[in-house]
Amino acid sequence: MKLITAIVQPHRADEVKEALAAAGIAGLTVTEVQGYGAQKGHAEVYRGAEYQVDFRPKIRIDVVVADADLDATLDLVIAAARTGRIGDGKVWATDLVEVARVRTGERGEAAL
Amino acid sequence: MKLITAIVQPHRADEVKEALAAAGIAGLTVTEVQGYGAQKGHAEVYRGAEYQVDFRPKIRIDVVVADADLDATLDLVIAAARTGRIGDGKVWATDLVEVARVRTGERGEAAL
Amino acid sequence: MKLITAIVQPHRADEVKEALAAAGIAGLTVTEVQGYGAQKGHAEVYRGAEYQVDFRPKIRIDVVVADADLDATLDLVIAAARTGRIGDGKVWATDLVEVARVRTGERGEAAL
Amino acid sequence: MPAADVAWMLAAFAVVLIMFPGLSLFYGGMAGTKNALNMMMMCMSTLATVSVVYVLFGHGIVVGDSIGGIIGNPSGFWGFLGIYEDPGEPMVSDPFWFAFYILFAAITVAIVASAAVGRMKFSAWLVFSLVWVTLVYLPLGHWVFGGGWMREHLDFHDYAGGTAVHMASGMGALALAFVLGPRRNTQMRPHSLPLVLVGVAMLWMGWIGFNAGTAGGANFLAQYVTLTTLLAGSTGMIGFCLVERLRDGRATTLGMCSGVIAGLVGITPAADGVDALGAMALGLAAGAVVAWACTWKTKLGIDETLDAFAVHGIGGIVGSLCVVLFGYAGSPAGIEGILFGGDWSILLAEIAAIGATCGYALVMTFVIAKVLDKLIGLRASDEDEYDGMDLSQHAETAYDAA
Amino acid sequence: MPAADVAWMLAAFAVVLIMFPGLSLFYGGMAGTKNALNMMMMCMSTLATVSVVYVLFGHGIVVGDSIGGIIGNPSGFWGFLGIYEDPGEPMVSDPFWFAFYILFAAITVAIVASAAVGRMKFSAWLVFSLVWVTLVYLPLGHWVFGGGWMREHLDFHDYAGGTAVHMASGMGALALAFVLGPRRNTQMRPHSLPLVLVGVAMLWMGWIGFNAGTAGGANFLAQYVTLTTLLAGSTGMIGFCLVERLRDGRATTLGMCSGVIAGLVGITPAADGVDALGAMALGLAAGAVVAWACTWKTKLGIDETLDAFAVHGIGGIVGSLCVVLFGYAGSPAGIEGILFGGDWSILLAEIAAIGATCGYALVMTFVIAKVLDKLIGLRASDEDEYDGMDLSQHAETAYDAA
Amino acid sequence: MPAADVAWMLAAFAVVLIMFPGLSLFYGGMAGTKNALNMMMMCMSTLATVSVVYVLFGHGIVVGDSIGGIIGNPSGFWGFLGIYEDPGEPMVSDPFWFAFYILFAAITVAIVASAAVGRMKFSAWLVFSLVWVTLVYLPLGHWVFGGGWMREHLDFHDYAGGTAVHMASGMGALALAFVLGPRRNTQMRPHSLPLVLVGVAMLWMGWIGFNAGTAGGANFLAQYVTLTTLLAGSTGMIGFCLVERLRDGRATTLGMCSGVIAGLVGITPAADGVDALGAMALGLAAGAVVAWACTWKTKLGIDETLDAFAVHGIGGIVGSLCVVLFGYAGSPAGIEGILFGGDWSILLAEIAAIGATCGYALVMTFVIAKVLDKLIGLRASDEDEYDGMDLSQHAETAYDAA
Ligand SMILES: Nc1ncnc2c1ncn2[C@@H]1O[C@H](COP(=O)(O)OP(=O)(O)O)[C@@H](O)[C@H]1O
Ligand SMILES: Nc1ncnc2c1ncn2[C@@H]1O[C@H](COP(=O)(O)OP(=O)(O)O)[C@@H](O)[C@H]1O
Ligand SMILES: Nc1ncnc2c1ncn2[C@@H]1O[C@H](COP(=O)(O)OP(=O)(O)O)[C@@H](O)[C@H]1O
Repeated sequence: MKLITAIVQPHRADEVKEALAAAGIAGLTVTEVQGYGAQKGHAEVYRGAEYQVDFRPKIRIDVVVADADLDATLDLVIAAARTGRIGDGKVWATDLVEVARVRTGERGEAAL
Repeated sequence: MKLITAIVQPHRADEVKEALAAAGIAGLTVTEVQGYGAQKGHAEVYRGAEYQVDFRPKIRIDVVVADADLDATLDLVIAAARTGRIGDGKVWATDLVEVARVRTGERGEAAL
Repeated sequence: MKLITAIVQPHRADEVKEALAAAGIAGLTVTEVQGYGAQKGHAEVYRGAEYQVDFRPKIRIDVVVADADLDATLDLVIAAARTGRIGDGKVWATDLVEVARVRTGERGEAAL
Repeated sequence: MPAADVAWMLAAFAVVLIMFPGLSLFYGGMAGTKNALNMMMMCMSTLATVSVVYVLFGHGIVVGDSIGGIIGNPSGFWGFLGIYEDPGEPMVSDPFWFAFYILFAAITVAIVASAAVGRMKFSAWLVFSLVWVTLVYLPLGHWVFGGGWMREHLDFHDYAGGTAVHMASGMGALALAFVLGPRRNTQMRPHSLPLVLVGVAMLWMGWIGFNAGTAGGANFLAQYVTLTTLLAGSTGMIGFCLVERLRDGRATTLGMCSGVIAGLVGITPAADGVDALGAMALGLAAGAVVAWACTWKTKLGIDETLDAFAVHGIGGIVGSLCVVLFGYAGSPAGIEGILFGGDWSILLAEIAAIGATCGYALVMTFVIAKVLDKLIGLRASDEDEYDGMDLSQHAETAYDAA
Repeated sequence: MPAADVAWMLAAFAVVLIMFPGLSLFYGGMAGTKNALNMMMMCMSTLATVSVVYVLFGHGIVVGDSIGGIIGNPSGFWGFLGIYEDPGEPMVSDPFWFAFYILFAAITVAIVASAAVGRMKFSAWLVFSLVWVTLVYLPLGHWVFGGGWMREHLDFHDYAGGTAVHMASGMGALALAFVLGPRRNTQMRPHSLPLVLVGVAMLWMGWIGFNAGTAGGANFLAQYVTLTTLLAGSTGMIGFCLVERLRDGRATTLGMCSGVIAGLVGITPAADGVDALGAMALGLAAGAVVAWACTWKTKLGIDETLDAFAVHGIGGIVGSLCVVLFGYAGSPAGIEGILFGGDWSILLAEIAAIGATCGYALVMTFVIAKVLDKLIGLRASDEDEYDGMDLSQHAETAYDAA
Repeated sequence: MPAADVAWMLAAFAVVLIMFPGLSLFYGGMAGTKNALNMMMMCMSTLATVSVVYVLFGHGIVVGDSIGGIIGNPSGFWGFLGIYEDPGEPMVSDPFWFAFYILFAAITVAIVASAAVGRMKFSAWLVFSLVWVTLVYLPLGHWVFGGGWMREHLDFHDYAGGTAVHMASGMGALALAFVLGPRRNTQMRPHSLPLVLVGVAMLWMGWIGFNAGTAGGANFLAQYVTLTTLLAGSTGMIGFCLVERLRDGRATTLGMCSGVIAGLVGITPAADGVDALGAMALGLAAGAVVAWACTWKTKLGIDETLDAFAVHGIGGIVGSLCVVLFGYAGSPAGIEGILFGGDWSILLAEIAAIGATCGYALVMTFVIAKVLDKLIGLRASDEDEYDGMDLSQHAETAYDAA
């Protein structure tokens, strides 16, 4: 199995979720993260003093898929997350040595 | 070394921590995440308008263990996290190419 | 490509970010996490009742690098994060099977 | 007892003043995290803009010598000059009344701001609010509080501003929301209900100052309306929560808070005209009807986000009709409700007053908003809206957890 | 000066009214994030339920013609009918008093709500609060404020409600918590201490209205108790924080806030009976003893979560005893404290009053809770409790960060 | 009308009291999450410490028999003994005045606390505040409010405490910040702007009590200053936001809130001396100058974190000068501004008063802070500072999301 991790714009998270659900992948885990990249941050001014906020809010989506689904899922996530503008994010995939469903203790692809 | 990532119910996180500590694994990192899965979300109603909240709060536990401890730790985490109900979560494991302790710079299993 | 994950003290996160930027690695993703380890937590007392807070706030930094940069980056992160005191944190690295830039769909090292 | 009147009116002023941050927090808590500050600034800024308008020409338009029953003489009180003579012995005097009236005008504009949440340029709001208070509130104020035609020719009842304050702002909010168009993302929940409750706290306390202050002093009327204001707020809760319970299965905090405000809006025109049982029935009715009216906007397809139309517009209408229906002849207003055998003529007068106020506010606001939209553009860019108005209009974020 | 009395009482009413959201925020801030709204709703709902009870029969039970010293005639003031005659010149009149008394009754019930945090069905709370105010507060109110036996036969001193308000609610909370049983997870911290402070802000301001309003007008007594109320609140902080510092090593914000309330509870029965130094000593004592009493519940094994028993029950007792111990003969109450050579008989009367109030509230609340538990079930399901009362009872969450 | 005066002063007291939590929340919201509680405790604790000081010897130093124009007799009102005689008919009496003065003194100290945010040991703050009120505020109070030399020999104008309250605290904050040295991490944003607004709500309402309460009763003066206080606060917003808009591109919520306070500080010494247009000009000026002055600290290299120096020190000076410049001869103070042909001599008196107050507060605070730093150490350890003062000083955290 593979773990796909996608860092995406917060306002694309719903699209990604829906695209995955449409493809039959009904489980995923989402984390609020802060991204730093080519995209610039913003400045806030408090009583004349400027605070530079370098990080932008991003959503991290972790989804475990069967090996066979890796490429299709990657394409699908990228397509759903894309706006074409800087800051769209990154996606990466790792190989998993094991997966289990806590409720039943099932292992491997059966656990997905 | 292996990295075990467990997505568990918030109210089981303490049990998992204690089970790991009892097994001599005294380090772990915890993240508040939102999970989407077989478990349904809930609806909130504000002035008659319904908002569907799909995600449920979950706790992500990341713990690095020696290769030899992988299976035992997996079993232990699963046992501690299980309530037997939908939403209990997922656990997965990846292979690590390196681990280091920041304080000392130690590498490999010595860093655990 | 490799994914380096570093759990560091919150007040060292900026140093790590700057050290990475200085080394030409301009993208990273940061998550607020809670760490449990050799470092003790703290007690809070409310109306005479003590609450033990075991977890300490930590910052998790995820950064994807080219295979060739792994060792140099690890050293650099460890150096930047180190204060020499308990609680400095852990760093680990995993192998990635794929990386993509969402905006362009580029794959592999070109996506970094 | 003029001196005692002063004592109470000063206190009333202090508590009415806190209605501004109260309203800001009530609305700000209901807004999303990214638009909360902008919402608060729109509300609070009305104190600044309306103060300036009032000192320059506003007070004249409301209470200056009437020009054909339409507006008062704008230059009547220019600069508040020459109003400072000490009457020798304590009595409620001009400097106080002028300050008090500013609060009434400004709070009306602040309610309208709720319709603009999350999508209106802050500069456009400032311009809009200046124009709106001048062309909508001030003339209406003249009609209702000054020597205008409604007061002269319609024998309607409005104790403390059900028309010029609540219906005007409710209708203004509806028209503004209509011209602005819906937010891009209307799926937003209140970002902090405790903040909403803090707002309600300040509003309810302030409402005692507003209603019992309208009595003009420390008299029987002030005490009477204190009782009815308490009871209507209390049963407003019940009315709103009951509808929620029946319709959605659960009573909510937002519902309870909205019910309090609905009850208070309802009692505003009627506080001197119903007895304790009447005030309770009125609160119940206002709460329940407003709870129902909150769902209309979806059908209308207008993103009148924070329901000023339902709460203030419909709430005000319900209250006005209740006093006609079950006014208590022994009350200070001495209105005999139709249900108790009172005269039907008052119903016509009341409906005319409601119609005139709502119609004027609705049409005029629509025109103002349309014209300003052409001239300066009311709406923030999509980008700004997405980033949130706090960041895009004020370069700020409400909270910093670090 | 009757008109001046009206002026002050109206202001007092406005600030006492804000004690309800104040208490809601004080308790809501101390609750966990998942139970904060439910806590607030339990408190705020008392204004609704008690208003209805009062208008229907409550006021009669308290001040109606006494039936054997036990209760007043419930039908005495049914519907608040016939209380609206304008006395001609301004004086504090029935409509006002009736409204004011509603606040006293409702705040008492709201304090009891704190015991139910995180585990009581909201519907059960509504029923319980209706029954509790009827069977516990109203009779006690008759005994203490009306023509009941305590007032007639016991020469005890209670300035503004140490017995019927604070001890009754403190004991009621203890008994309710006992019947409800502990929460499943008692390891919870206050979710927002700034909110707790907002609550204290409203409570302390309101307490000036409460204590100086009990003086009934703008008189010397009102000024006197303003001073003692300020001082006791201030030294209440010191007393509580000192105990914390010695016991736990640090003074805390929750401690400071609790100390203010403890001092204010303590001064409530005694505000007219101690001088400045006495008020300071009383505040110090109340703060310190309450700080200690907060730890008793653990030993008792009762999850009386937000310490109404310690703060209001024990705090009220300490205050009552202080006036007996070091009352100042030159004060408006004119009580010579035992330490200054005063008569011991007052101690017996005071202890009898404390005993009667606490005993009645404790037993009666226990019975009510037990019976209702059998009839309708008080406790939410484990599932509901785990999800949090906000979600399970109100389908809401307090905050939305998105 | 003495009784009516009592009625208003009681209400004024209640709303001034809420300025303490108001200031605590204003500053606490501006502090970082990890220092918010500590900030609040430093502010609130002044009520406790100053109450004790006042009852023991403070009131004597301010209004006791003057010893050479320097201080009043400290033992003059020891224990507030013998001040409790009821004058028979209602009038504002000693127990009330004594309580009211405690609030004035304590709020001054609370403003100074803002300079210490995030780095001062809580125990050191308590000691510092006791010494500061004794050696800085009390003598200044004697000079300005009591029978001290400034009042006797300088014909300056200060309506309600521009000197002894605002300039003294502003300068005190600057000197304390200087001695403490900068925080290790000065890059911090306000952690909750809604909390800042809640604070402003309480402060603005309280300021009506403060300024109109200084009138001493329900009289014309009280009404007059209510108008000027409203207008100056309103245009203070405009002044601050305008500077922000021009300088930084955007008006901010923190700016609006700061502008309100700047306008209110500015009007405090001048409220009885300017007319409506003057009050608006004054507010505008105070808001704008304070907005500019907020940036000075960076140049001075002093981490006077929450800008008490700019807001209260400079704001107070601007207000004092405005009344000299454009005082209105027809106002209660009857001061003819220089711009309107008034006498230049008042400018010299005013500058002398400003200079004396600021100089004394600055030097004295510096000396106190330096000496205490040597004796007990003012600053928390770096470790404590890094962990945050909430955790290190109070073993608490403001929020718990769990
Ligand atoms: N090397 C990296 N490692 C981890 N996360 C990264 C990396 N580069 C970018 N990211 C994440 O992707 C987000 C978007 O990247 P950015 O460089 O701004 O845009 P783009 O990928 O479109 O050029 C960043 O905010 C960050 O969260
Ligand atoms: N394929 C997946 N990838 C990542 N996380 C998942 C996946 N499936 C489930 N999860 C996580 O596990 C949680 C529980 O899963 P769910 O399907 O609700 O229960 P169960 O595993 O008992 O069937 C989800 O809320 C989500 O956080
Ligand atoms: N085995 C582990 N797996 C995952 N995270 C760990 C592990 N051990 C430590 N950590 C993380 O590193 C942080 C610091 O570890 P700690 O043991 O306190 O210090 P040190 O590494 O200096 O001995 C912890 O708070 C935790 O977040």
